[in-house]
Amino acid sequence: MPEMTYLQAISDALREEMRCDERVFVMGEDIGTYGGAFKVTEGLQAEFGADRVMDTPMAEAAIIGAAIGAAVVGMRPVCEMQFSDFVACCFDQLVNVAGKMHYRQGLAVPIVIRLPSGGGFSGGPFHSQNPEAWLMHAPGLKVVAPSTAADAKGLLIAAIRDPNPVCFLEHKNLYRRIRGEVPAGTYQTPMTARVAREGDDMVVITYGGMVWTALEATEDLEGASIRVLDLRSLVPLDEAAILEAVGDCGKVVVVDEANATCAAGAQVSALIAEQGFEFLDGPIRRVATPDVPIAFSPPLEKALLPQVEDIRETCRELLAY
Amino acid sequence: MPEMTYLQAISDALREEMRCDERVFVMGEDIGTYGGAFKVTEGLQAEFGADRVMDTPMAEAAIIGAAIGAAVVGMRPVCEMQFSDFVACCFDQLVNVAGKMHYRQGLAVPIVIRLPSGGGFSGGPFHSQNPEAWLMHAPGLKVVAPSTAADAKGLLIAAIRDPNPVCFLEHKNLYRRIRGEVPAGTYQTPMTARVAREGDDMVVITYGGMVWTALEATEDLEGASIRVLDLRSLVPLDEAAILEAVGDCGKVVVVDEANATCAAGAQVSALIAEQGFEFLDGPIRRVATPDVPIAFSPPLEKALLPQVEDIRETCRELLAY
Amino acid sequence: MATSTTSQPRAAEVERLTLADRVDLLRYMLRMRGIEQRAMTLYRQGQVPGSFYDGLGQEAVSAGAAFAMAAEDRLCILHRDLAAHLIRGVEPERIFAQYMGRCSGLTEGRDGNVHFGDRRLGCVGMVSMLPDMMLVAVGMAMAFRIRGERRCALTWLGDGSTSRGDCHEAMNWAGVQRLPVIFVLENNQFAYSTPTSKQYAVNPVERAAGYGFPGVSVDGNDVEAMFAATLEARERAIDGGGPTLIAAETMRMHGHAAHDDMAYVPSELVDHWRGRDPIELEEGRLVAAGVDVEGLRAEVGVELEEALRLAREHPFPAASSAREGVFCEGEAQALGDGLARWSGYA
Amino acid sequence: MATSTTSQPRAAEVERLTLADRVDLLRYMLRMRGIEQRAMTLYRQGQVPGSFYDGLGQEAVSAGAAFAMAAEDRLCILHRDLAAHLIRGVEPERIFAQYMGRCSGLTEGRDGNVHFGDRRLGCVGMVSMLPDMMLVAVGMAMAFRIRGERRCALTWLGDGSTSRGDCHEAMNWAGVQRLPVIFVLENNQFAYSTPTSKQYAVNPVERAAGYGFPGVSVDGNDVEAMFAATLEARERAIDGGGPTLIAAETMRMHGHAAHDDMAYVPSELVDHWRGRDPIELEEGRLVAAGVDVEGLRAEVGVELEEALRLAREHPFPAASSAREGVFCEGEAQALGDGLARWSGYA
Ligand SMILES: Cc1ncc(C[n+]2csc(CCOP(=O)(O)OP(=O)(O)O)c2C)c(N)n1
Ligand SMILES: Cc1ncc(C[n+]2csc(CCOP(=O)(O)OP(=O)(O)O)c2C)c(N)n1
Ligand SMILES: [Mg+2]
Ligand SMILES: [Mg+2]
Repeated sequence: MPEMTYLQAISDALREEMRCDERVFVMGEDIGTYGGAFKVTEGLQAEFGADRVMDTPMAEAAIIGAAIGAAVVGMRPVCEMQFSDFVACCFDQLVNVAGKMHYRQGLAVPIVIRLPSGGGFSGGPFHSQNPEAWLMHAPGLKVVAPSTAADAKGLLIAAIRDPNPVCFLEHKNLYRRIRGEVPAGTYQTPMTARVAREGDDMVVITYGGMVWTALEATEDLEGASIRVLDLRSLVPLDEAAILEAVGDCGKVVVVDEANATCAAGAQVSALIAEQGFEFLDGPIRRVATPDVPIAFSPPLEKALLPQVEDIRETCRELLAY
Repeated sequence: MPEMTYLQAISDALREEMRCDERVFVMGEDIGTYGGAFKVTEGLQAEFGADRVMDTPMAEAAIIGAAIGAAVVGMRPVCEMQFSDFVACCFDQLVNVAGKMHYRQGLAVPIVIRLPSGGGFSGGPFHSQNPEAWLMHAPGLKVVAPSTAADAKGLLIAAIRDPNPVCFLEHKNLYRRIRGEVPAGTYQTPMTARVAREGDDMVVITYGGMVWTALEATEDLEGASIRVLDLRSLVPLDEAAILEAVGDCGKVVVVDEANATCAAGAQVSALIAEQGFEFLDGPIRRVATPDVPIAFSPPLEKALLPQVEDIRETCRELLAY
Repeated sequence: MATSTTSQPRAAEVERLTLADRVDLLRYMLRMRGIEQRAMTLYRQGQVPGSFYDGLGQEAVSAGAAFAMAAEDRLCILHRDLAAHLIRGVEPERIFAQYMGRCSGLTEGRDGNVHFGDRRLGCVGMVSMLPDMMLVAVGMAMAFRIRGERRCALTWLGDGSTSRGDCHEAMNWAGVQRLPVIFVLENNQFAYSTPTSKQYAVNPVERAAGYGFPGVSVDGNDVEAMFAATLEARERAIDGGGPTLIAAETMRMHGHAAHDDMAYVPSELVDHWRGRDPIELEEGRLVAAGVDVEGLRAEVGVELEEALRLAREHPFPAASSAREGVFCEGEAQALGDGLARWSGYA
Repeated sequence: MATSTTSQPRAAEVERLTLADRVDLLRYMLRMRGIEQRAMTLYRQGQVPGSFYDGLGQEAVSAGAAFAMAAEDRLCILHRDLAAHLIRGVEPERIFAQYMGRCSGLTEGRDGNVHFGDRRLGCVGMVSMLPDMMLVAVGMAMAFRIRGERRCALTWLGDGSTSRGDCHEAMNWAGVQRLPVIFVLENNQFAYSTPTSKQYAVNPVERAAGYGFPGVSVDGNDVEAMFAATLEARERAIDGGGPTLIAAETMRMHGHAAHDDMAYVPSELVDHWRGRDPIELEEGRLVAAGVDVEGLRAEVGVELEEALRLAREHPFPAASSAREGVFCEGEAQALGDGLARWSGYA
């Protein structure tokens, strides 16, 4: 199997899908000639032309609205937000037009919104956000957040083939840092959780970029056997896998990079507190970014985003509980 | 003390504040000549003129952006969204410009956004939403949601005098249904929780319109002593009051009208699961609207929004736990 | 640079209407008014949940524009445009059922009043947020252009909606990509209670030039003029000539919704427009052409009473179905074709 | 209806510039370029976290416009407009510290690169989302109008930003309420890699008329022309004449940000504009007027080296402060006044 970066895996998924389904096209700001702010679409315009790899005006609401329109007449648009932070600029089109369409009138909206998200490189308050919770709280949107190169490709293909609007969170900090074996051709990764590491003393439940932070933090924790559950999909949320992990481990740490209040982690924790209560051998601990904009200067950003040491410390405390 | 409706209390707060602080002005769609879609601002333009009770173009982003600009040069704008659902149309201005301003540059943004919210009268998917969780997940925004007439007035005055952006959720279903004694003149209700009913067998934690539903549901539940905690403020969230109630009661039901996933109730539940775990005598049960757009037709809407019977049933189950 | 022009019903297009076409145009306007009048009564009787919006006095805008659309064209119909649904093929019975929240309504009770569109007839139902559908129409037109199809998309928008950012993003994008899309600006003088003077300093029809396509002012109460202007725009669109903004001047003769007594509207204004009723205007023409207009009115009345009688009997949706259908489980189905009523398409 | 006009540096306004003023204009452009050149080097040395944006070749746009603003006016300064910060009174040392994320930077390390503004000098720092600040400027101008103050607000926007809905909502609102606000459209030919041809079909300066106020095209590389056009717009604004859109034609001579080699820009275009450097243009005029331009350059160089030396020594913010200041705990402080450099204000 070819080895590639997380970023290459995303490009590969786009290329494969565009080759085998002419309805698929990508659109966004600077994605054509330039190949995208992160070069995810580099080379695609040369292969597929300017109509299928479309440089749009700088207008996020228009990108989503136009994608919805194209989708309902038979296309399969894949939109890129230059940074996931800009989803705030098309929030209305996404939650009100795309999200509610099928429930209201039985009309499917097969669109994918690629959202380069996350911090860790001094992107500052407007280029470091993790908007997944906003999207999870909007009925009718699916939300996925791969952590590995193979899942990035498989989940993007699954998202493109899904008849619903799917928000695809790709963590900028994984783009070039994470490599892995990626099957050639097309395959779909199911929108279910994945056990990133087995273990039964405690489970760390997370997704996206934090999967790697969690793995590193729990690698060698006084010999404790710590499971890491990579959710992969947030909507649908693999409740069975979460509860199974809680049942096996009894102690739970929920980690997300987003601001803590009403985050994905809050939902996971609330789910467990309601349906997994009897399995719990201790409080459900959370590690997340406090409710603060992501600061620019390295020492500040580091103090805000969950670090390996923060997770390790929380795990230690809970193990000792 | 004069008795008035929840709606009159809100109008009263606006009138009192505009009388005693000339920096305060209200702006929104159809709020001047017409007095607002719900008549909250009726009569204000006659008293204060068209500049201080301003009919704006139909442009939500502009309403929030203009309010921010006016605020930083010394005004105290109070904006009305015709329905809280339209906050999606100004989401970017609210979360990125208003919410992050003080943290980034020490510049305060004293604005209030009035958000007529909630369902129960066949408003359908676009006129029934409860957007508070989206706002709670945006650092820098305060979020309050009164349930009584007296608190509506006191919290609105507190919001107007607060140097930060405050989202004021006023539940449409309480406007004319709820009356109560309201102190004359100006007073501020603290952004803390309130015990709506004492009790120590179980606590129902909720806010806004659901406070009344919860009170009715738990009025006479096989003689159990059930506390109802009215959060009143979601940001800041009165964690001490929540944990105290859990400590006293041991059993918790969290109720909100919003869609369940990543809702305010999920945050409350996650907080308790982490910091109140040892007090718990059972799972933290939640009652909320499923992740479905709020349907229009009465039998569908009723099936989606939490009803007295849903809360009562959940409480019964938990009491029996 | 194209600038705005006022087009009177131009011989060229109007002459392509047969007498039968003109009778049809009147029929659809009569149906729209008849349905909305009955629905208003239903609302007062408490049979219509929520609120109720109608398009009294604006019937020509949707009838004339929709009549010029081909089966393969796609529409996003707004809340004052009921005639467009009828022309695409929606039966009055299902519209009554929709208003009453019955399971046989177009949204099966999920959405209310005019927030509907029959996907099998090439229509996307509007959302409440205005004018969001302009961007959806732009996207449909973009797909037509990419696939090289001779089709176009059309949507309506109100005068108040021109203030929203989405209106600009749609007009700009359509202009840059020269898309086959038609925007029908329905200037009914008010946005809820807000007069156009508080909405814009310059008539938005003037803005089309700034986006690189023509803006055309039309008498929105003249159904034949609306048809003519739309047909002209459609032919330009499918020939690759790009978008058109059609500004239809009309008047909202009722309040914003059923609850609104529109006390804020000067009575002279209402009187002025009452004298320009679009249905009476067309009836006058057809009477002169020897058409039995009274007979047509009676026919429509009977048809609608029967539709209403049947709709009243439809059940409400089952509470148990409330959670179904948030996501599409099967294959995504694209929009189907609507009916094309104009004889020129036969 | 006002339509767009091209204003050459009009005698009237330009003659109000003393020789000292003109030397100042050059000084601010030299400082801007000098700071950005040094910052670019710092970036390459890894001293500037994140990314780095500059305004090489566009110095005249912000220098000329900001120079015409009075102390009580309010500004939202964009990412190619460093000279405006200098004119308002921000010291180079704090700008270097800002770039390096030091605690003495204008945002104390909370925000990066050009996302800053000194509130004590009447400036609101930009957010990344473009052109959101246009609406903030509209709001400030609205407050001035309500309070009957003879002040105005000014902000810049890029050619790409004209595609966003917020641009429209701002221009429309400003037009309806005839607000004392100036929009300086900085047309530097590209939005990141996107040429204006993919952004709009018609030069946006043409759109001002559709909002009911003048659109003026100016040579954005002529600092005196920028000053003249802005002063004229400001005087109209404070006299109640409403908004102005000033379209400054210029060229972004670097990539979008430091990482961008702008391979997508035709080299002829770069060559053409290199021959029209705004600093060389003004230097030519001043040399002719007998000014010791070399001396000025040297002076600025010394000043900036010293500023940079000092900034390098500033500490990073303490990690312990990261969570502070999300909310304002005390009294809300309104914006303060900036410096007004033009001798006409002395
Ligand atoms: C974005 C948005 N804001 C507010 C509303 C509430 N609202 C519903 S209709 C309406 C007036 C619309 O006026 P106009 O666009 O002229 O259409 P008309 O109803 O006059 O046909 C308003 C303000 C809305 N639907 N969408
Ligand atoms: C709403 C929004 N979308 C996307 C971006 C990402 N982005 C940053 S600058 C830029 C180009 C802006 O072009 P223009 O408005 O012409 O300003 P310039 O940088 O050329 O001065 C883009 C797309 C953004 N900042 N804001
Ligand atoms: Mg209107
Ligand atoms: Mg540009």
